[in-house]
Amino acid sequence: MAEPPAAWRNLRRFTQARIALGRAGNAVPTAAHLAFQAAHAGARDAVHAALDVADLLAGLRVAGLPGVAVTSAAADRGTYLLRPDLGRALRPQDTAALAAAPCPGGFALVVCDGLSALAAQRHAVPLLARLGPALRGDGLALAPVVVAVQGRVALGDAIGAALQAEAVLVLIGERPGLSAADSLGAYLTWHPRAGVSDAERNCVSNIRPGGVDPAAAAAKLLWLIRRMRALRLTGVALKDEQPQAPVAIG
Amino acid sequence: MAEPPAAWRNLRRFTQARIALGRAGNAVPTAAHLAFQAAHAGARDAVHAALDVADLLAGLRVAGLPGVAVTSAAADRGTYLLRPDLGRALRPQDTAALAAAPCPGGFALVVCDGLSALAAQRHAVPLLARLGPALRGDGLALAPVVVAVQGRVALGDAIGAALQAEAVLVLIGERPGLSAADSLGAYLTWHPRAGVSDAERNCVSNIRPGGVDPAAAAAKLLWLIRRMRALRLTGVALKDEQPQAPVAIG
Amino acid sequence: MAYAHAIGSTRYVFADLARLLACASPRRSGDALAGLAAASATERVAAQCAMADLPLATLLAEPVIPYEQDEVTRLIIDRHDPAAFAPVAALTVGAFRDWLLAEEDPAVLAALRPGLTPEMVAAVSKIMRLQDLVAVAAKCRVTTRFRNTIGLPGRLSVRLQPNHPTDDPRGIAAATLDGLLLGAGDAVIGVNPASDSLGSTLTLLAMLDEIRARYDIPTQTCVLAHVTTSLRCIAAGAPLDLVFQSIGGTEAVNRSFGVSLTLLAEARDAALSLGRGSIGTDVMYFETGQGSALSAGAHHGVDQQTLEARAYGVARAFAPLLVNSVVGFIGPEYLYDGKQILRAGLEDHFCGKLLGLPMGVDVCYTNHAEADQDDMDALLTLLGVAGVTYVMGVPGADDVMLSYQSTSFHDALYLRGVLGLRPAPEFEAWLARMGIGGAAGGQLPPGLAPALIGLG
Amino acid sequence: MAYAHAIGSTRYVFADLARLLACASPRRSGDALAGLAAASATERVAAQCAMADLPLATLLAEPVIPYEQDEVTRLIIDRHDPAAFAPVAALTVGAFRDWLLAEEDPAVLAALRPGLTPEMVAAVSKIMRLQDLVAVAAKCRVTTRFRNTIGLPGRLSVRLQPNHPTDDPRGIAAATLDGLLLGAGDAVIGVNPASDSLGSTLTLLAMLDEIRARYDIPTQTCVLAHVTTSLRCIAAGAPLDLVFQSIGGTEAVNRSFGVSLTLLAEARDAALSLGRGSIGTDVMYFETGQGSALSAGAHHGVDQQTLEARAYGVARAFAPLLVNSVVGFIGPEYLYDGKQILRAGLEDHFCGKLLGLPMGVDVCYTNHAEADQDDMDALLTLLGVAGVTYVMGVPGADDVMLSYQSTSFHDALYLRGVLGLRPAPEFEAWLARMGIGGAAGGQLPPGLAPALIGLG
Ligand code: B12
Ligand code: B12
Repeated sequence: MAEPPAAWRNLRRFTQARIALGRAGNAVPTAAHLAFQAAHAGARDAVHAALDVADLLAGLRVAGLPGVAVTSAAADRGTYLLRPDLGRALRPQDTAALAAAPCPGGFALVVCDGLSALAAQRHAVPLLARLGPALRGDGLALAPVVVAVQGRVALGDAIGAALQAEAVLVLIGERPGLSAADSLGAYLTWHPRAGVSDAERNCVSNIRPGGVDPAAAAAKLLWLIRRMRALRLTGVALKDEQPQAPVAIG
Repeated sequence: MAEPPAAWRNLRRFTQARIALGRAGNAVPTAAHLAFQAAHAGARDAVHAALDVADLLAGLRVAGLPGVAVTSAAADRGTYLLRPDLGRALRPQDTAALAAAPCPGGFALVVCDGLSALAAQRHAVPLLARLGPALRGDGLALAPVVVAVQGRVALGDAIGAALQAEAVLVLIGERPGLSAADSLGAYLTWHPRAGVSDAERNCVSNIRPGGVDPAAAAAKLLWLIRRMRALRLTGVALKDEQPQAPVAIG
Repeated sequence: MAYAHAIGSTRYVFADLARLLACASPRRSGDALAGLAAASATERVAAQCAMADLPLATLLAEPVIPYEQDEVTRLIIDRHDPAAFAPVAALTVGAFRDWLLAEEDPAVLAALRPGLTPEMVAAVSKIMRLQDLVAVAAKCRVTTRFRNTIGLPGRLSVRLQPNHPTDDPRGIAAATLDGLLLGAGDAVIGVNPASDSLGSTLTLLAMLDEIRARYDIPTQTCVLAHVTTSLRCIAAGAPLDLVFQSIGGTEAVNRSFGVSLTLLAEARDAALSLGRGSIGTDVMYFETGQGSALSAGAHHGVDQQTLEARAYGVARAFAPLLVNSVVGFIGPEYLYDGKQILRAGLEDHFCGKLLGLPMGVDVCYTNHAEADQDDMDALLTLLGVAGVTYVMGVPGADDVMLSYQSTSFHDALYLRGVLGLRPAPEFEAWLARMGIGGAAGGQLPPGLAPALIGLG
Repeated sequence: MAYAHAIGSTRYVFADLARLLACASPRRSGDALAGLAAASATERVAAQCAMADLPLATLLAEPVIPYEQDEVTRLIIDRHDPAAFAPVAALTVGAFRDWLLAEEDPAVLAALRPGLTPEMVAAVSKIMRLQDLVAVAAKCRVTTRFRNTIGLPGRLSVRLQPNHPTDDPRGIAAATLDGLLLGAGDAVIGVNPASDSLGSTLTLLAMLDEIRARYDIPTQTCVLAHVTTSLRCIAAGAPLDLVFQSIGGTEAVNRSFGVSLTLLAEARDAALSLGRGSIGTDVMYFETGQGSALSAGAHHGVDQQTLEARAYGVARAFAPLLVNSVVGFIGPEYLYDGKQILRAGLEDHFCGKLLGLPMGVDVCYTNHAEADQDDMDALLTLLGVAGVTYVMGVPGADDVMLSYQSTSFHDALYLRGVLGLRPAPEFEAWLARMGIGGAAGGQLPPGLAPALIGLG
């Protein structure tokens, strides 16, 4: 059977996953196989797309969030992919520039291309346009948003430390997948400094249309940030207990 | 059994091939496996060794054979390995230089690094020191030996044509192997010109100690060259019928 | 102590055991990133030769990370069983390779396990060719049980991985049904939650248990949340079969994952207290992968493959139902391309099996690595020949939440097909009972009606 | 005619069928050298999509090299059997892939052969993953006979390749005995002569026949000289079992090898006239390999894999006992690294098998290519799963005359071991009779005493 029965195909409406593909012997039929190949070629290109920093800064400005741009110590994409250590480090001139205008005890926001410039380009502004005002409403001092290229999650530690911020939120492009090349991750770190481990951060992932939409992500992050400030920590000891609408199944 | 019985091991005296290795299960025992790996690393290095052209020219001079140097159109080793078309072509300046001092109806000799500069370096002079005088004795006009780097077999066609030679002999380094990295091949081509096919050449291969020694190779080539001149062709129609000492076995 | 070996006229010296192990490792980007890799092919062979001459016992006597500094080292050394080690105690690493290749009795290999340390199996793997890794692993039998029997000879199990970008229960249920209809799910039905939310984890646990119960599937379910979240769920009375956790090969990398040996033991006790396994009590599920320690700055100058074997040293202390290396998942900075992923996958499987673990492999790659489906087909087939315990089953090979490519349900069918492998026996009987795999017709088997799990 | 396919907003156009075939080919250095390769991964996928939509019959109707210009094209078209083609005549290339994967009866696949052209099998291979190439090839059964039966299900034969740099008969005899003691030689005992000398070829033919007779081995021998040399040897009354020849997929590349269809037919008749086969009359042995036509400037703008399939079109006209692709032998300018060699080896095996040939593969690499033993282990294992008819057996994997690395006698034992494959039945019985493969002890089997073949 190349095509599965209708009751099987109908399952497709519940998920974007590649289900109900049918079979050619044990294999996936030709059309599905080639669609996969095309998606792979596209996802590989997405890894190499560059962030339009000026455009992003303009968008932030419109949302009432001033920003500054930095580059990690990884000079180009090839280096970035093989040298996470460099993607976690600021260039000396950027450290100096940030340290020159600190925001002691404030809250640092970072937008970073990571592995998908597309994700940062598309979803960072809508998210921050919601989250920024809410945080200000909570009385937090927001440092200018740092837009970073060729960065890893831990670049936020260096940025937060240079800014003397109390905490840092890094919005970073997640690895492009076949079905979504623009997924954004958000990493929250209390007391950013050199040597923070991933156990000391919290993460909200899959921020994109079809995933967690920017509004929901902003709400989730606001909940987490409030709890962080109450507990004065992030990481495994801070559990996401935001109440959720129960979903019935069965 | 790691070690095979003595009667088996004794077979080793008949060949340098990796026989009587013993067994570890179905696999080759560790020592033999690692010896193989070391040989592989060595052979890979040999591919990239460079020909000492000056030294080779000096050796030829001592043997009474003047020489000139040329380079194929392949600029470096990386290009050479991927672009056989360039390895078969002369640079324009080299074509011009050769054409400026032709040897019409004469016999062209080419020494070429091919895939093993070591082979050309070691065995070309001993071979030509024997073959050259013999050919002169047969009344052939020898063009200056062309020492070529980054060359393929068919580079001889371009050289022979530029020199207007009746025939060309190319001595060229064969691909380095694990057990010998200095094996020389000799390719004989009547009426060299663009577009000669390999069916129109003859070959003597495995010239090296442990293979065909340079003296035997020179004798074989002399026989082939004489027959070539009688038939006015090379290739599949010219069979090596040089009488050989019968080898008894069984 | 320093080690040396000459090749030709060059003498290569390796400052200590860690350096020797690293230089003997086949080439990979992570060791280069760490500054630990051999500088040339010849130096690598020299290290392998020196390694071959090394007494196996030295790897026990000289820990690559000091006993005082690292609880993983202490675990390895404290649990080492000299009696079990006796048959090979006098061998060098090279002779151990020959011994492993020659030994034909799986029981002899199994008896050796408590006598082997992770460093020993890592060392011998470094002087093995792919075919050696396959041939020896194929002789190792490891069987585990919870609600079915995993790892019997001639069997291949599949983890059904029905992830969804918002953890939507219906989306996950739909993907689960798809997998079941394609014969997957006997290793575990295991969801990676997109969110770390406690509420959502509880929802998923309940939903998966309901699917299992409604369809009466002899298998186990798992939500791959952090172990501390699983502990909270157990405390909340959730129907939790297996405790999942990512682990690594040093105390420090585990700390960066927010775990410790004590925490893992606590979690295992909590899961055991639920008594949910019908035919067995193997309640832990671990994932590992080369490179994680380096990424966390927790590698102590030890190469990533040796550390990976040490992660198996951690795993085996907790009698896991399932362990797998996520080999191509972590990224090209550790395993650059298809070739490096292939080699590492077979090393990981070999090391895990030799230490006695129920090893699966996540045959996979990310879109920033130099790899493609052909590379996966090669690794998958080789692992099948090597007797891999289970592989992943992801709809169409595309994980829409984790954004990487793993093996599909179809891939597992391919492997079962070409090698004549069968699912776990209890699951196989269930598939037959449900009418899955027979003549398909235009209908779904009634026992698997979508409406039964709320997908009306 | 032009072909096109859009991906996203870009429409990719392919000027003609040859261009489409080339762009649909997985990446390899030879097609890049020829200027025929797709410029990007996306263009390649577009070509594969256009290829999938192409009616299979178009590949018959539009020859990639004109009928008038090329005798190989004429051979292919003149011998095409429309009745055999009928079951798939209405399919597109994409549907043909699905059909091949779904069909379970080897007899149906076999009946199709006269209806398939090399271009059709090349086209479908280009849209297949490695696992498809393995799964379909594994369903193809091709059996041939001379003095034993080659290609039965569950069997793996080995060409014993005992080359020597000076063609020294004792060296060759020693390597032959080594191979026999390790279970190799059922495909053929075949020597590549270092020299083209007629005298030496006659000596080797006599010597090999004598070994075979003295040890009473149910196999065939061969000296892989040029076909014109073999014809001279037959005329001289030499004991010649098989005629060998390298062949390619165009008239022009064959001319550059000094051969033609007429010459091959003449050689086959000459070999048949000797009547030396005891149980069969398959007297030809062919070798092929991607890239040879391009190297000879004889490729007509057609990609190397399609031309390779056309070489099989040549081979099958002469009922060969053995055919093999020397896949990694020709060099990195055609297949750059282990990945390209692996893919090409499985393509070649698949295409040959589908066309009905007794396909072996020389699993090999040269030292100027980016490949190593691990790559060979991967290809070898995959080919074993795909049901390869035979592989090479070279002492210690190192050919001391041809200077490249192929599979060793041990490698073949590995493959037989892990996959439970056995030698050709007549040879298997002989091995048992001789006491090879049993408990080794400290002695050689008396029936294989070296003195019997002059190695006292
Ligand atoms: C690669 C990866 C891993 C790798 C890390 C590789 C490495 N370099 O060390 C491994 C396999 C080790 C891993 C482990 C875990 N991971 Co993880 N991981 C990912 C993944 C697929 C990609 C990360 C990435 O590319 N980031 C972007 C790049 C550009 O930046 P980077 O600096 O290289 O990335 C760093 C962080 O991503 C960090 N990291 C990785 N996982 C996690 C998880 C958490 C909670 C945090 C805070 C950080 C973190 O590791 C990287 C190196 O420092 C993401 C999902 C995704 N598509 O993004 C999941 C993801 C982030 N991981 C997740 C989880 C749950 C875990 C675990 C907690 C699982 C467990 N039960 O043990 C562990 C432990 C994490 C920890 N505390 O370190 C979840 C987080 C869910 C959530 N909302 O909190 C995600 C979203 C996937 C999922 N849904 O299952 N992970
Ligand atoms: C690669 C190779 C091939 C490849 C050619 C690849 C290509 N690029 O097209 C293939 C597999 C097609 C091949 C075919 C044959 N080969 Co061949 N081949 C070799 C090998 C291993 C390496 C060549 C090399 O690296 N040369 C050096 C590089 C730097 O230069 P190149 O310009 O790239 O090389 C060219 C020539 O070598 C030429 N070539 C290849 N084989 C032959 C054979 C003859 C007789 C001639 C004149 C030229 C020739 O092909 C290359 C491209 O043009 C050699 C052995 C060796 N170790 O050298 C045997 C070798 C040269 N071949 C040999 C033979 C016998 C043949 C065949 C005649 C076998 C047959 N019965 O059909 C055929 C037909 C050759 C022909 N007329 O074209 C013999 C020659 C024996 C002799 N003394 O005459 C050798 C020595 C190996 C052997 N002992 O069996 N071969």
